Amino acid sequence: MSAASGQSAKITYREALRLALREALRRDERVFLMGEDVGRYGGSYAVSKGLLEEFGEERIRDTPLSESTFVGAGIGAALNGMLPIVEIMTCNFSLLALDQIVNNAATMRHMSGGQLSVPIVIRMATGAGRQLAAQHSHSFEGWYAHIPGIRIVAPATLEDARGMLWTALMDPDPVLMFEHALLYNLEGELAPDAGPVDIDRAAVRRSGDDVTLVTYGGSLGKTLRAAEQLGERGYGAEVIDLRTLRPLDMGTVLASVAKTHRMVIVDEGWKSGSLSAEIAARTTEDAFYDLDAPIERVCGAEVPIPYPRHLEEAAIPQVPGIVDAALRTVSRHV
Amino acid sequence: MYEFRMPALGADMEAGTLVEWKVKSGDPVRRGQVVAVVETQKGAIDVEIWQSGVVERLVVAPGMRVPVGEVLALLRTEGGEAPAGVAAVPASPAEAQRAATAPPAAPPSASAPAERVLRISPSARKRARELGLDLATVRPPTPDAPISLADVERAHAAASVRAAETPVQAADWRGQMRAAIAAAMSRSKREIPHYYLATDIDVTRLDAWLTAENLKRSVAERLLPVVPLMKAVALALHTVPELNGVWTGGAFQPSSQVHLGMAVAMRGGGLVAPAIHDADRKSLDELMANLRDLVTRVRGGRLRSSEMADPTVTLTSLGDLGVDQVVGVIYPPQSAIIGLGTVSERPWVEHGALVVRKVVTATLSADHRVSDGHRGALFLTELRTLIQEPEKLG
Amino acid sequence: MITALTPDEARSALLEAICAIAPETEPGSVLPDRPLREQLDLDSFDFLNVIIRLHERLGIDVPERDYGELGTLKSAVDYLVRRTAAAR
Amino acid sequence: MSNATSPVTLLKEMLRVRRFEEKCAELYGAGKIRGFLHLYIGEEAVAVGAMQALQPEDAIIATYREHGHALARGISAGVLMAEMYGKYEGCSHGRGGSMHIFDARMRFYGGNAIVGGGLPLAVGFALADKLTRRPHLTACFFGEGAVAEGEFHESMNLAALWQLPVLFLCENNLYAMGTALERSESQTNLCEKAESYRVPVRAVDGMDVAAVMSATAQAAAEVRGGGGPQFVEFRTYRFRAHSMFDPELYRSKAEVERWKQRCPIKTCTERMVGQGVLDAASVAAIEREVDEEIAAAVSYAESGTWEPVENLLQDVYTARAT
Repeated sequence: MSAASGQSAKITYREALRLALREALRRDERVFLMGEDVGRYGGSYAVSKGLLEEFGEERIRDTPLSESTFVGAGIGAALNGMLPIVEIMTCNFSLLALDQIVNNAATMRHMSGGQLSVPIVIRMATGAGRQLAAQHSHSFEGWYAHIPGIRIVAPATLEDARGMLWTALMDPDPVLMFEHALLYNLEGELAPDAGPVDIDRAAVRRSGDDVTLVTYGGSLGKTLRAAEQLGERGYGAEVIDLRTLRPLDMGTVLASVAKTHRMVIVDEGWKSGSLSAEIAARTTEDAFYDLDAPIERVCGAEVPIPYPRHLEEAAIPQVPGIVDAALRTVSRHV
Repeated sequence: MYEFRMPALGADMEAGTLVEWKVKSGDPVRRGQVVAVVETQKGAIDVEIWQSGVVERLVVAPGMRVPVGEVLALLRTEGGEAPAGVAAVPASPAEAQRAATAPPAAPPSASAPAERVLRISPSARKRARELGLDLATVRPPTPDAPISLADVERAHAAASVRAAETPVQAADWRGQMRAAIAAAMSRSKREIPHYYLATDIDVTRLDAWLTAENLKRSVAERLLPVVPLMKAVALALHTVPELNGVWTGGAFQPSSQVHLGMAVAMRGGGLVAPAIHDADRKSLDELMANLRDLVTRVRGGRLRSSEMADPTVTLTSLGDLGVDQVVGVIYPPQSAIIGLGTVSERPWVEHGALVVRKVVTATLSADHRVSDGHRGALFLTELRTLIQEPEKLG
Repeated sequence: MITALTPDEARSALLEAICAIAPETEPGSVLPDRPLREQLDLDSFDFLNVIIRLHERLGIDVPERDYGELGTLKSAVDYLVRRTAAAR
Repeated sequence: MSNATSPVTLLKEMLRVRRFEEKCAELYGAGKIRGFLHLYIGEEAVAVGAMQALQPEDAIIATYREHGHALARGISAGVLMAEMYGKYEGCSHGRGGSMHIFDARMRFYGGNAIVGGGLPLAVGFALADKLTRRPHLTACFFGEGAVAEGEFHESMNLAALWQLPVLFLCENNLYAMGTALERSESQTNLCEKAESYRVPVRAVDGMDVAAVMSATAQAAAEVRGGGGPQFVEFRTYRFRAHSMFDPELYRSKAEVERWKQRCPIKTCTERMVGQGVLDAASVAAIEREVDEEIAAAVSYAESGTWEPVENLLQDVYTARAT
C-alpha cells in the first residue's frame, strides 16, 4: 500500500486482512496471532504470509493440531491481559474447540459477575463453493450466533476485511470473525486511509423500494448480482449486509421492510433453526403489519455439502434462486 | 502437438504468474518433470508436465499473469500426435443439468376448500384499517391471490373516484342539466338583487402582445385571448373582495382564494361553469392548460361533478360568436359574474382624435346585498388598468 | 416530416380532426362553403384543438394569422394542399 | 491377501498407487478433479505393506490422504477414479470425492477429513467386535499430526483400558501440513506417547515395504490374540506438497531430494533386480499393465454419469418406504 500516493490501490480481501493483522500487531504489544500453519506455511489461506518474518515466532505462533487447546489457551491469555488473535483453519475444525468457545469464552464475564473480560478475536474460514465436500464446506456462523456472550462478525467487503479486526480486538468481549473462503481472492479498490470500522451496524449496500434482500458474507456478491437482475426487470431491490450476526442490527432491517414490505433472506447456512429463521421470526414479531408478502428464504439445502460441482451449486444459494424468490414476493400470483 | 496449460493448483486458484521456465525451446522433457515455477497467492509452486516430448515453443514469458487453463507452452510429442489427453476444464455439469431440465413445475396448490378464508397481507390489512376500507370489497388480481397492499391502494383510489364521480346516465344528462340551470337561474333572479355595470376596454396592447407571444410558441402552447383576461379578472378581484365568495346562511363569506368559474357551453345546448382553482396565482400557461383540459372534457361530456362544486365567482365570455356584450345572471351562492363580449375593432377617441382600436366590452353583474355600484366600478377600473400591461400578467 | 396532400387526403385529414373534437359531426353533411365554426358549433377552444390535431397528424403549424383561411371546409382544404405542397 | 504376498506383487501394488496418483495430479491440473487433493506419493510402502496383514473382515479407517489405502484394499481403480471425478459410479456415488472414500463391502470406512476424527471411531468399531465376540480387528491409519489432537490421547487410553482390538497405524511423514514434528510435539518419540497408555509399540522404516508388512503382521497377530491395541509408527515421507496448492515454504528441496533417494518403489525394484527376481523386461511389463489399468480407470470415470440434481437431498436420512 502506497499511502503516500493518496491513491486507492488494487487489493485482495486476503491482503486487506493481512493489513489489518499487521496494523493490530504494530499498534499493540499485547496482540499476537496463533493457529495451525499461520507461521512457516503462511496460513492455510495465505492470509498471514510474511508476518512470521516481520514479527517473529513470539507473536506469530504455529500451533499443533490441537484446536480445543490452542483456542482455550487464547481465551486464557485474553483473561490474563493479552489481546490474542486465534486463527482456526476452517469453522469445520472449530467444532473441536466448541467447548472452549461456548463454555468458557462466552460465559466468563457472566459467571464472574462481570469481573472478567475475554478480549479475544477468533478468525475462521467458512462456507462452500470449492468442492471440498461435507467436512470442509459448512457454514456454522449461524450456530455460533445462537450463543449469548460472543459477538459474531462476517466481513463481506474489502473495507470490512481491513477494518473489523481492530474494532473487534478493542471489544472487551470475545468476537468470532467468519471469512467466507471464496472471498479471499476478491479484488478491488481500497482507500489508502481505510481503517477500523464499526461492528454494530448492518449496511445498506444497495437501495431499492420493492423488496429487501438480507444477507451477509459470501452471499453478498450473489445477492447484489440478483438485485441488478431484478433492477433490469423493473424491481428495486434493497440489499442489506448484516455485517454483525450477533447482536443483530434489526433496526436497519426493519426500516427497510417498512419501506419495501417484502423480504428475502439469503444465507448459505441451513434453514432449520438458523440465522435466517431468527431474522424472519423477529421481522414477524416486530414488523408483521409492514409485510405484504410471505418472507422468502434462500438458504443451503438440508444436506451435507456434496462433492460434485453441480450438486454443490444446487445445495447453496445462487443468483437465479434469489431472483426467483424476490419475484415471488413482488408478484401477486402467489 | 501437446498444449501445456496453466494448471489449477487449488480449488480457489484463478490465475498464476509464470516466474521461471526450467526448460527452453528444443529441450526434451519427461513426464513428471518440473518445467516451470508459478507464483500464486500462496507462493511459488513448481509445476510439472504430464507428457514427455520436446519443447516446441514457450508461449508465455516469465512475469506474465495468466488464467488457469491458458496455454503456457507447446510440446512436440514422440509419436507426433498428442495423446487424446485431458485438456480443458469441462463445462459446468450444473449448467448442463439446467439446460436439460425444465424448471420444476410449481407444486399443486391444495384443493380449494368450499369456503375460502380471505387471504390478506398484514400490510394490506393495516392500510385498509387506516383508510376505513372494507376488505370484502377489495379484489385481488386473480381469485386465488392474496390481497396485497397495492390491491388496497387501488381499491381506495377507485372508491374515491366513484364517490366524486356520481355517474350520470347519458339519456338523463341534458334534461337534468336543463332542470339544474332552471333552478339555479330562477333562484338567482328570485333571491339576488342584481346590479349591472359595463365598460369598454381598449385591448389593442393586449392583442399585440398576445400575437407576438403566440408567434414564439408552437401550436400546442398558444394562448387564447381569454386566458390573460381571466388572469386580469382574478387579480382585479383582490381589489373588491365582496365580489369573490359565497352567500351562505344569510351572510356573505368572502373567499381568500379565487376559484374562477368558467361558463362553458355544452355542444348542442346546456351550460356548466366549472372552477379553475386559484386562478389569481396561476401562470398564463397553467391557466391555459387548465382551461383547455376543462373545456375539452366539458365538450366531450366527461366532466366530473366535483369540479363544478366550488367556484367563488364566474366569468362568461361569448366572444366567439360576435356578440358585443353579455350581462350575466349570478350563479348562487356566488355574488358576481363578469361578462366579456367579442374583441372587435371599433372607432375610439383618444386625445381628441378618432382612431381604430381593438375593444372589448366588460360587464359586471353583482349582488347588491353584498356590494354596490361604486365598489363594482372600482373593480372594472382595476380590470382595465391590469389589461393595459399584459406582460405583467405572466 | 410533411408529405404533400391531395385535396381528398386533406379533406379526410381535416374531417378526422373535426370529428375527434366534435364527435357528433356527420362528415358527409359538412357544407364546403359555410363557416365551419357556425355549422359545427366549434368554439375557439375546439378550433384550437383542431389546429393542434392537424399539427400532430400532418406536422403543419398553422400560424394564428392564417386561422382565417380555415374558415370553411373548402378554404381549409385548399390551404392544407397549398401548405403541404410548399413543403415538398 | 496373506503374509505370502510375493515381492513382485508388492511392487506392482505400489506402482498402481503411484501411477494412479500421478494421473490424479494431472487430472487436477486439467480441472477434472476438484476440491482438495492430498497425494500419498512417497508413502506407498506403508499402505501396501500394512494392508497385507489384514483380513477381509477387518475394518479399516483412514484419513483424507487415502487413495493408496483404498487401492491396496482392493477397491477398483475405476470406481475410485469415478469417485475422484464426482461421478455417480464412484464408490460413494461421487458425494465424497478424494477425501471421503467409503466402501462398506470392503469394510473401508473413509476418508476422514478432520484430523484425528477417525481414532474414536476405530475404538468404537473394535468395541462392537469385542462385544459380539467377532475375531476381527480394526486398523486405524492416521498421520503424526493427529497425535496433537485430544482424540489421539483419549482413544489410546480407552482402547488400552478396555483392551480393544485396534491396530493404531501412525504414518509419520514428519510434517503436519506445513508444521514439522519438532515444531508441534514436545516429545517427538511418538512410541513413548503410546507406551504411556500401556499400548505395545513398534517403529518401522516406512520406506521399506517388506519391513512394513512384517511389522504390521506381528502387531496384528498380537491384537488377534486378544492382547488389546497395538501401535505401529511408520517413518515415511511424502514427496509432494501437502495438497496441490502448497508452495512448500516449510521444508527444503534438498531434504525432499534426500528422501526421494529412498523411494520405496525404486529401492524395491533395485533390490529385486539385484537378486535376479526381476529383469528390465519384467519391470517394463509390470509398468505396462499398471498403465493400462489406470488408463481404463480414467475411461471408466470419463464415461460415468453426473447424478441428477433432483437427487440432491438423497442419503441424508435412511430412505423410507412410502
